[in-house]
Amino acid sequence: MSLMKVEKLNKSFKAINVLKDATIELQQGERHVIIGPNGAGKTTFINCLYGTLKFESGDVFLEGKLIKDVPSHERVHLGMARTFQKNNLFNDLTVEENIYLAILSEKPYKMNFFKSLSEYLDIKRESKEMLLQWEMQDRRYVKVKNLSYGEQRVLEIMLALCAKPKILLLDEPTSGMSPSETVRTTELIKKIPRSVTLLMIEHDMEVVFSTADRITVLHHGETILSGTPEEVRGNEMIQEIYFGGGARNHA
Amino acid sequence: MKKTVVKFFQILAVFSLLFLAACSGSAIDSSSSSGNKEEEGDSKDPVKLGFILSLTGNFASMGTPVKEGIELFFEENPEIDGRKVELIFEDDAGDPQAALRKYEQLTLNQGVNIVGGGTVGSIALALRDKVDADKKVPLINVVGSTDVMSWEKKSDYVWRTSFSAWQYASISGKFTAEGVGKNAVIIASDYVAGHEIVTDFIPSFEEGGGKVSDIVWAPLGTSDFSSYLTQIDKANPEAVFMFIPGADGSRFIQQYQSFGLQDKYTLVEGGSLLNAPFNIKAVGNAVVGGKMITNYFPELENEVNEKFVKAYQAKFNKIPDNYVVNGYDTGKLISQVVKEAGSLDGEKLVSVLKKGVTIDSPRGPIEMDPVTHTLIQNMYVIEGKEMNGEITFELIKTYENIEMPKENVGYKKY
Amino acid sequence: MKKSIIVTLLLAVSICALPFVISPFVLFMLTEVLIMAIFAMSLGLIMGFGGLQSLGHSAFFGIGAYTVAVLSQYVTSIYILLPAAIILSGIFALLTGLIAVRNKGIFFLMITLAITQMLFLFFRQSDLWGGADGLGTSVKPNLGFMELVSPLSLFYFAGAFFILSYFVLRLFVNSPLGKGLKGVMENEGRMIALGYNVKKYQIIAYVFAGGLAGLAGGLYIFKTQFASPELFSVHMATTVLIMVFIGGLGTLFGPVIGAGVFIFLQNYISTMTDRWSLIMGLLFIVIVLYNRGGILQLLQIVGKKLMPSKNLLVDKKGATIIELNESGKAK
Amino acid sequence: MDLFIVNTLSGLTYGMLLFLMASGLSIVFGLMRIINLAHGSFFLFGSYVAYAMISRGMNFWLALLLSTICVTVLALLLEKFLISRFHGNEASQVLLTLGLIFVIGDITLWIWGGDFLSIPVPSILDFSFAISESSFPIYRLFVIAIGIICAVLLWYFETKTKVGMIIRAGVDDMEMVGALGFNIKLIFSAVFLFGAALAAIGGVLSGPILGMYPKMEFEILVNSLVIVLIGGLGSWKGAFIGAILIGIIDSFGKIYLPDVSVLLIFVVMVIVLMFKPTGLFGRVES
Repeated sequence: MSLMKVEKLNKSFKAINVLKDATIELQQGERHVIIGPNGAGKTTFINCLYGTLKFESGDVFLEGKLIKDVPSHERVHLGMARTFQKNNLFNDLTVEENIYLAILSEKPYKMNFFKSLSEYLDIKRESKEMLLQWEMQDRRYVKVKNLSYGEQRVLEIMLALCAKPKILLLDEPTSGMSPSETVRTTELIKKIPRSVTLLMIEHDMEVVFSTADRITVLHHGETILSGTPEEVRGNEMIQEIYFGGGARNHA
Repeated sequence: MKKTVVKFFQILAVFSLLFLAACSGSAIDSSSSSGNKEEEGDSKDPVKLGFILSLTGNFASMGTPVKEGIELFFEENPEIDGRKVELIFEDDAGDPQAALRKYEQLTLNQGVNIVGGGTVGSIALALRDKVDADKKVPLINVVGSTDVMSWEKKSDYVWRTSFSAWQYASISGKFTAEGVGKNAVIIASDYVAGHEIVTDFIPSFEEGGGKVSDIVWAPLGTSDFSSYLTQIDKANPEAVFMFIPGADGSRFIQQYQSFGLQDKYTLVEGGSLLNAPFNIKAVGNAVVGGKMITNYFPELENEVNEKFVKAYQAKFNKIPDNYVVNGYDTGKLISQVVKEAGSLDGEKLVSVLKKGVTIDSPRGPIEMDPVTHTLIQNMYVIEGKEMNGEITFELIKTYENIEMPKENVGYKKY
Repeated sequence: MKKSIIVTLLLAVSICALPFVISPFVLFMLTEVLIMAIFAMSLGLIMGFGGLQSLGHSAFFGIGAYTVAVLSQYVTSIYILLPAAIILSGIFALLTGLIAVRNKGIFFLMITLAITQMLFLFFRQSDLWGGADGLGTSVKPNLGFMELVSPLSLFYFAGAFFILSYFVLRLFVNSPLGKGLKGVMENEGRMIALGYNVKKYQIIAYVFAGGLAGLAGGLYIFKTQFASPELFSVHMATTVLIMVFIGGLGTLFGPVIGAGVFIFLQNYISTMTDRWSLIMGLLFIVIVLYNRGGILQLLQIVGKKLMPSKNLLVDKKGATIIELNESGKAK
Repeated sequence: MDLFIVNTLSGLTYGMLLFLMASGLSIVFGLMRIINLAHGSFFLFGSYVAYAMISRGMNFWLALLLSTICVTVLALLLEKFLISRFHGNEASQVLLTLGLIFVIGDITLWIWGGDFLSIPVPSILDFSFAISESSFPIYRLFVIAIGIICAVLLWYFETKTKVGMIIRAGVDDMEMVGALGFNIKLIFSAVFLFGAALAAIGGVLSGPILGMYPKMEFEILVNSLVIVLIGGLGSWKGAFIGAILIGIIDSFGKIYLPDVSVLLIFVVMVIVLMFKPTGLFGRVES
């Protein structure tokens, strides 16, 4: 059984149909990348999957369960997590406090208000592991707004991973990064264990083809093709509408 | 975190020590010393008078004239029986909580001998409770009109130089039945003072053979009275009795005119609203033909008043209203009581008041009733007239020496 | 927890020592400061830690006050009166919070303002409980074994509740819930994405603050023994707002300093001149223009100059201090 | 029947006065994301200035014009030197404009004292007409007419003129308008001044009906905030509908539900907000 299945999703803003019967299926552990020109509706697609946006019709299944009416904030507890295209962090808090908040979300005591957070040792331990794993240990007391852009992008992913998701939605993890940062981040993404299924939006074709198991092409709100990198590369129609016409814009 | 907090406390401690150094004395051992001073009763001690008035905020138009009256009196009489008079005015901005704070400041910090104040009913009651609990200094209530202060809530330490709701409303009822018409509509502000006036109005109006065909309650702060005016128009009465204090009342009278009711039904006003010169200026000829019941109006003919109006005009370049007179008489009363008591001790001052004090007021001779703690005074019915573009008032009837009932008369509450 | 206890003990000692050095009137004023400090802290909690700007916090203060004033006609024990004040204002906070918290920022401010104004009009017009004339009571704090009558005992009574409130609030803001609340203030969208039910956090904080403000209102009645509709007024809500801003937003102790400074300023300036409200308005503007961090931050800067310390930058929770250094560098 | 007509007209009069105040408040917020709590002070200040001129013998219409200009200048100064500094900082805006309420309010108290004042009805409008047995002052009809004219002008301005379209686009996306090369600062200032001018006109027009006294700005402010909440922030249409609704409810509530009439507008507000948290015409923030 597939881990996640999205069927015939339709979404419109005012009169414009942004998503038309968008459909996708994710297998356990796979790295699935969505590509498509600007304005194809990729971020909207992710927002719909995550419940950030409501949509008109279509179904979203997670492990065979229909989840389209589950509020966004509860999807984390079902095993979903996401990052944002634009950095969406707690800028006035330190790196460590950011991580704390992400880990805390899954803890049973997160609504406790008569005991200091610093007395919960498990959260300290887990945050340390996280920081070590992502090589941010020495930056933990720095406020997020004082981090470099690349570091902030990395922190985006770290926050999403703190919830120990089964499925992680990455919205352009390398957008705006310098080439060296992109390389580093790609390496880190590859290190994410296979127990986590990845659904990623990405423009950088090098990143796409070096990480993807499967690729879905979204064009004018329609999922026109889903297949292995080779299949996508070989498809003439894709060459035409994506690599042919749009490649220059996304280089 | 700890370091910052600790450091912060060090700074705080320095600051507070500096501050406290300025405030001498300690709360723990001074309680006994404050009592001594008064008991010695050196007859030449200055008199310290503290007044808590609404000098800003919604009721500034009532508090300020009281202050002017007090100032005027003590300018004319800077000494009482050889004692220097020290006036302290505090502003409560119309808030009883602020008034209570100012009361503590005046008694604890300034050590005043007599407190005056209570521009609004709630403040008068709040101060009354406090003064009655403390039983240290007498309170002269300058405006508050609620009846219970003469009856259930009477306190040896609380006396008023204004008037009571009963004095106004029962005379209004009597006059309306005698002089205007037997069929009346009442419009009153929907709050405690309004209900009290109506409660006192109806029995005396009915006693005179009158019948109330409708009572309209307008919420405080009503800006548009047109709905009520149509309602009054429907009832088609002979008289309209209104009690709407403050800005609302001025609005009402204006709208009463602009909706054409002024010429149809006689307005009887029982809130001493219109004889205030500024209100007349605001509402203009809308008051013409209206009847008002008041304990004072500037055109009153007696010697004291002529002198008083002249002196007030010279000092403030305005015509006095009855709030000024309340303030002026407060000064006169205090001066007389201190003179007779020969002491500043609260208890002795009260015992003089309890014997009954008569003073010559611009509103005619008045007497402090030792039973009800309210003045026995004349009530005047006046009518607005327009002469050469000027609005004046003409006395049409005098009810002499109106005395509060000694106990709660137990009217049906409205 | 340990830190909280130490700080709380320090506070307790200073409060116990104060009456030995001050005059009766200052004692009277300080009692008011302590009560208003509780009120200001409760607003400081939702504003500085929850990001909810309220111009209607006086609603809870007033409800607490009226609860005690009305119930004191039947019972005198503080073990009934004060919990009743807390619970009733908490319930009101829950009901209004469910409507108000659905909107953010300025919307929230406007709704809270409207709700408070509604209560003010209701209590002013009502026939119940004295209406516009207010409701006097003769209640004194009855602890069961003794009744507190003297101003000194009232001061300690208020002081005890102040310390208790401060301690509970410290726990609250450092707890998992408090940290989550701060996260909601910083970035609501991300908190949702992380799996937090942000409205729940805001409502809990709002109810908590409402209950605390109700406690302050209840205590206020023990001091003034008079409840009046003015307790609900926009003016009251503005007053407490300015206390929070004077002291400094985002700190727990800031509102306390703000309450102290404001009450003394108000009292002395309004004695000297009738133009207090003009001065207060200018004070608002000056605070906005020159000193966004409030007095507490100012004191910290002064403190740092007086007693320099090496490891301030490492101080991981001293958020304001680190920020200051950075902005200092930037200049 | 005449009762019904008189009440409807009264409600509309009051509603139109509030509309003049609330529309400015709403547009300024919609475009600039600035909540100007001192907007009520513009209203009151306008009527006080007009009073000062008229009581010295000036013509009503000239005073209306001059006091509107006066308030606009005041608004210009405040916008330029204070308010424009705090774009995007809600807490500071709230505190700043609250401070302005106190400052302006106390200055008016200082100058004009605490008494109730009112502006006489201009003599050409100082008569009533009859509705069967009741009569209705013509001045109030005039106020209703002015309110409707302002609404029509706003509608024309918004939909038919270029500047109006820029502003409409600005409400949706300010950055875009800036990117298209328009001077955002100028547009902001212009809209702010326009809102202040509307409030001032409302203030002067209300002078003969509502009069003025200290702290009135709070009442006006709360009522217009309720209107804005009901109508939706940023929409003058919402303000128009909301104002009419509040005016009518106020006027009929006094007759049919006298005991709760003061609470009625708040009840309506709560009901609207329960079903539409952003108000009737409010934009849904994404």
